[in-house]
Amino acid sequence: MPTMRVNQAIATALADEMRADASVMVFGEDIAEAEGPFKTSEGLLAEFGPLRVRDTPISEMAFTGAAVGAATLGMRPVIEIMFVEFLGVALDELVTEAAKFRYLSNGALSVPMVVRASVGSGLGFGCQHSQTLENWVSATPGLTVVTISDAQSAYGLMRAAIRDPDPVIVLEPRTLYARRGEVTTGEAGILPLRRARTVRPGADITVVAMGQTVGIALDAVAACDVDAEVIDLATLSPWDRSTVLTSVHRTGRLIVVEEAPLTGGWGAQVVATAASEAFSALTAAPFRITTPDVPVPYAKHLEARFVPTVEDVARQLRTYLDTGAVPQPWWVLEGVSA
Amino acid sequence: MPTMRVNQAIATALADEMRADASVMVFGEDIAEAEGPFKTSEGLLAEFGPLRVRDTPISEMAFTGAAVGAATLGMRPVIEIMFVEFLGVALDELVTEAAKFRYLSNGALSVPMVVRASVGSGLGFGCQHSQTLENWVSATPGLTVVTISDAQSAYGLMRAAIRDPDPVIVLEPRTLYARRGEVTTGEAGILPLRRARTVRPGADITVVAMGQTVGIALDAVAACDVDAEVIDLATLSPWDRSTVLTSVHRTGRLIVVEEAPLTGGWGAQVVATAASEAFSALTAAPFRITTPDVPVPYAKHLEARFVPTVEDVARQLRTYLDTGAVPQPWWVLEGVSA
Amino acid sequence: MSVQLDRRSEIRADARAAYARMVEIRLFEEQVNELFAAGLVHGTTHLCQGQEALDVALAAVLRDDDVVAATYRGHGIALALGMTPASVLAEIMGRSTGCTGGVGGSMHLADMSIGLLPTSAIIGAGLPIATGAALAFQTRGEDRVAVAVFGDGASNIGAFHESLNMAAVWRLPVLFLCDNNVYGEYSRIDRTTAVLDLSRRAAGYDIPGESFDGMDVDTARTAIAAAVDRARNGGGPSLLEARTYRFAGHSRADKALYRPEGELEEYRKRDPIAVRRSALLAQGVSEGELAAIDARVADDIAAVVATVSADPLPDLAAMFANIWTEPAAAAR
Amino acid sequence: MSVQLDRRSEIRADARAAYARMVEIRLFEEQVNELFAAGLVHGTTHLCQGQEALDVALAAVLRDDDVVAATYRGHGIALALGMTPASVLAEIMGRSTGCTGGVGGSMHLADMSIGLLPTSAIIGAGLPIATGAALAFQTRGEDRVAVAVFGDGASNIGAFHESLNMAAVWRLPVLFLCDNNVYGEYSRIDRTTAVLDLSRRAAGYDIPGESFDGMDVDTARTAIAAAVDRARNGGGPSLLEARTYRFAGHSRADKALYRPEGELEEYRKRDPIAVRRSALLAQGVSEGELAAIDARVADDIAAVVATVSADPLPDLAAMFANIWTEPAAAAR
Ligand SMILES: Cc1ncc(C[n+]2csc(CCOP(=O)(O)OP(=O)(O)O)c2C)c(N)n1
Ligand SMILES: Cc1ncc(C[n+]2csc(CCOP(=O)(O)OP(=O)(O)O)c2C)c(N)n1
Ligand SMILES: [Mg+2]
Ligand SMILES: [Mg+2]
Repeated sequence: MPTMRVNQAIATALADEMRADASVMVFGEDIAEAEGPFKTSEGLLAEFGPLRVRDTPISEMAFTGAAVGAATLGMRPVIEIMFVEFLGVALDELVTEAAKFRYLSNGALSVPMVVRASVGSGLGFGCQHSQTLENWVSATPGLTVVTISDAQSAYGLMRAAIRDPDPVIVLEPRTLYARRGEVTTGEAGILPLRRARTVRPGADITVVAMGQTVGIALDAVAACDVDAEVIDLATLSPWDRSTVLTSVHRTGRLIVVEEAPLTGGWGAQVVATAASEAFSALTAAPFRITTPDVPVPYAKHLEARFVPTVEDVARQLRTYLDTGAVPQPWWVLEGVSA
Repeated sequence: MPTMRVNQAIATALADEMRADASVMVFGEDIAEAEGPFKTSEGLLAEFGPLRVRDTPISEMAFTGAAVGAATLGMRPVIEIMFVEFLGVALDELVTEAAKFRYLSNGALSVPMVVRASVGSGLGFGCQHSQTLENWVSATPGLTVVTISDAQSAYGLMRAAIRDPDPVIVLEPRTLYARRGEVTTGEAGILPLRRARTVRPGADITVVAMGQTVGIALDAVAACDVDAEVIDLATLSPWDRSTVLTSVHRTGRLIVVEEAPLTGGWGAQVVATAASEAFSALTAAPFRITTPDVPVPYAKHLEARFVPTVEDVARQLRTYLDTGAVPQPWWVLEGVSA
Repeated sequence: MSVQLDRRSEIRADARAAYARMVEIRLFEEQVNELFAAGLVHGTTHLCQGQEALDVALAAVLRDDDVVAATYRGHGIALALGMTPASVLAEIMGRSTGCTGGVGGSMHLADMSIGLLPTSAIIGAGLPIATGAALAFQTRGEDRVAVAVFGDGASNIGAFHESLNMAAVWRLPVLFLCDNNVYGEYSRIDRTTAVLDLSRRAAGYDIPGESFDGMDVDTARTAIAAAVDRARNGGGPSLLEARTYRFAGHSRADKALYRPEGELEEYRKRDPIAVRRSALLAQGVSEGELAAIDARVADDIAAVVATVSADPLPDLAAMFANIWTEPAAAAR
Repeated sequence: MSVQLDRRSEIRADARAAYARMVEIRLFEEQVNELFAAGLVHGTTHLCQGQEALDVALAAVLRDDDVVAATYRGHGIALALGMTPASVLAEIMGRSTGCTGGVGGSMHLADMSIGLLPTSAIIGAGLPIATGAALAFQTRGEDRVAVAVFGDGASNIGAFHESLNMAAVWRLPVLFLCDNNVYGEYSRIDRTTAVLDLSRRAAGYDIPGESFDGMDVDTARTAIAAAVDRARNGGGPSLLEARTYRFAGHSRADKALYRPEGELEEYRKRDPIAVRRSALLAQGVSEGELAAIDARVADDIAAVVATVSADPLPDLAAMFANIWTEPAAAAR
């Protein structure tokens, strides 16, 4: 099994699908000649040429909409939104157009487009280039929202996303691009959309994470020496309720670890669903470990505290297992904020 | 106490604030000469003139951003996004600019702008003009998200929003515009932001609703003859955890009634927070009554089932109180969808 | 060939059929207006009386495999492209026989068999989508053309600018066809738009731009044909501005009281149907023949109303269908 | 008067001071580059060598109460407007003494005491914001002017189009100042933009447009002054295109290998600092005097690096501050 960086896994997935299917094309800002600001399209222009691999103007609305049109007319476009924030000028085409075209054509149309967007904090890009913003897209029937968490999921979910007949947005935590991992390529490496991945089986507690926080959760679990089941949600919408609920029914305890704000973050629906549908199985209060309700700060030592750290997740895990009580977030504990 | 329609309450609130404060101005598409597609700015152009009351081109990005600039330079602009979907071409200016300016100026800048946007289903406008989309804005530290539920809250929250030193978005359920209610005007009629309103006190169960569903919840409670406490969340972000949690601690039971999809809807964080922070007080599983995960359908009899109906909320309330079990959503019960 | 494409062929070849289609659109819109006024339909609708010539001209020029992205003001273009009045009306009336099965409504018509992409109710949304359709054609080496039809008001939104620039840079086979009906909702174009000759904006993208009388079907056809041919032959995008007028209000409830006195009457003198009628009479078509067409179309529309009113409503399952394709739906 | 506004006054009145400021910007950027290269700063930065003349010209023209919305490539404009090198560097280094207290970083500089709105890292975002500032001025009857500074690449985004049109329709006192440095990230303008004379786009809004040499501070000053005066006197918006060149890569890590051979060297011949130096020499300023300025500025920058490196880091509470104003914060 080759090891590769996450950005290579993405480029490899794109190349493999482009080889397999002539209708796959990619476009976005500086993704062709420069091979992507994060090198996620390395080699594509050279192999597939300028018709299928295109640099766009700085025009997110135009090229997101162009993906809708091209997909409707039989292509499988994969576009890159360099930082997910830039969807703020183009969201309409994805949420209000692409996701509705099947509905608005009595099932006659498919829009097999993929939007790839880098997300998240950790690289010092400041508050306009470090959000995750899955909330912008995740309440959209018809749109599948995926987040990758390692090289294998990058490869496997990307290929699945391209093959999916409906629009998919793949969120790529930027801090992962440089991370290496073993990757099974080819058909065997393709992972199913809309299925959570149990990345560590366990019996005592269910820990749900996504994106960057999957690795953090795994490390925290390792640090605590607890028999936790760690689930990578992988697809946020529509999410795999049954894998999570089955696990919670077994463990009776649930923590969600999020790179998303306490207010409005994605983990709430996981906790809420467990509370509704596994209420009697719960032996303690389920809870969320989130980012604080703040813009992502720039200064390195501040940004380092933004996403739940391994230490902090481990602390909360331990408190929870020891006392059964929901621990305080660090900013309350350390008295830096109400 | 005068009675007025919700759209009149809004226009009255705008006029009262414009009289009180010369820095308040309003702009948007067809809000001046035509007095607003929903007549929410009736009389403003006549009284305040074309400098302070302006029709814009169809340019949501430009005029939303213009509100950011004008607010930063000392005005209090109130802009109208005719249908909340149109934020899909302008979201950046609100979420990624306005909400960050205080942070990015070391506290030196305020952006006292208000975005008013009509939301929701019920008038046959189809799937691109009937969403609520609070998820687009509700995970944004620095931005206050408000939803009105009747004429008084329209008046009182609108005035408070205009006075607030930070950006506020006020979501206005479109079906309410024509609804009449008694309104206390003047200072006494102003309602606090970031506070839930207990619209019906009760002891047996807490029902949280927002916007259109407040009235539905009240009617369902009346139909069931149950001593429910009905809370209008009013501000979704940052929301009033303490009012809700205090109530849940007292009643031990919680239902959220939402005009928002099961997947990604706002009620999840209310249920999740109760599950985390009032776990031991809960005597039964808390749950959500939501819209199904579908685009808003056009045909009248279909759209009529989109938002939870009074009958359906009453059914679920009764089942829940009788059995303690979480009832099925109607689409499962009636076998029309998994 | 389908009924729809037959309907399309007719108007290409036969001037009488093109006239009949314009009359069909006019009477259809008047009928829809009545149904709304009578409270028989809920929601809203946007009528296109005054703009029939442009819709018919465009449909007559396009090849069967070309595509169009249009707007909520889309009954005319749908009928012109060949959709049956029954299919459009059924959609407006929320019947399962409507072109989207009744879940879309008046603003959302679609039928890819005639190249009509789902019409959008978001201003400007169709321009990037047509650009993308053209991108698909170019990438696959097909000589098909995509057209975005949009209003004067839409020429002020960002998507307009981005689409024209990107299409120009990539030399895509797309026509940007602006139907300048003088108003965007309740605002006259001069109150919202810095230039009145909208085709002047073409210069910002170094593409051909032309304004023409969109109320004369022949003029419109000539202008559109030139731009479509250019696109089809690798000449890249064009911006056309068709000068029309919106005889009706913006939408259902709008009485259009904001129009300057006499303006409507002035434009009515250029009523595209009257203009067309005169031209045909001048070409020797008899008054009787035209009257017969008018009467036949009127009968047809009346019959359609009767049929569609009896069409079935979609069942509840319809609102849950066609959101995800089956595998995804099953996985949920 | 504040230190910052004093710094602004200097460059208005005194050609040597303007030269010194250009040198300051140049050396500052080189210093920042080194700090990043040495791994002493995290995140990213966007340098402006080659564009100094434009920044200084703009600052020299503006009145103290005018405002500017600029971009992530903002060190030069901030320094030109009068922000101290210490304040900018401290922000870049994430110190509590930075202009936003260290929570913003290189892309986010702000100081309303010199009229600098928070610079935005979203392409195009500043144009509507400057338009809105101008709207505030017009509504209150103030004769202040707002300026949006943005790049050539930004001229392709929707916000550009919408802002110019709306500003034109309302005749707002705003200047749209495009700093065409030939590249948008790694793409040369001709690969992404349908017209190369960006000021041609002014015609689409019926406003004045002009392109000029942005590497000569006098030329730039004259062009900007005319547009600012026009705006101030009720003449409405203008679109100016300053022709500059980005000597550095797009951002921190970029080596700019995509540039055609010889291009950089060609532009280096027009290096704004060299141009300015020659002009001053020709005006009789001595070589020694200029060398003294260069040396003094270099010393100052070195001193600033030393000081700022010892400045305190923000404490954890800083990331929780300045999100909501106090009453709201308390209510939470
Ligand atoms: C992004 C967006 N903004 C605003 C609207 C509301 N709206 C619907 S139609 C319309 C007027 C459009 O005018 P024009 O483009 O001239 O088309 P016409 O209606 O005249 O055909 C407006 C503003 C919308 N649908 N989408
Ligand atoms: C909406 C948006 N799209 C893309 C980007 C990524 N991006 C950052 S800088 C840049 C190039 C901008 O070029 P130009 O406007 O010429 O400014 P310059 O960097 O040359 O000063 C791009 C594409 C962004 N920040 N915002
Ligand atoms: Mg119009
Ligand atoms: Mg540039």
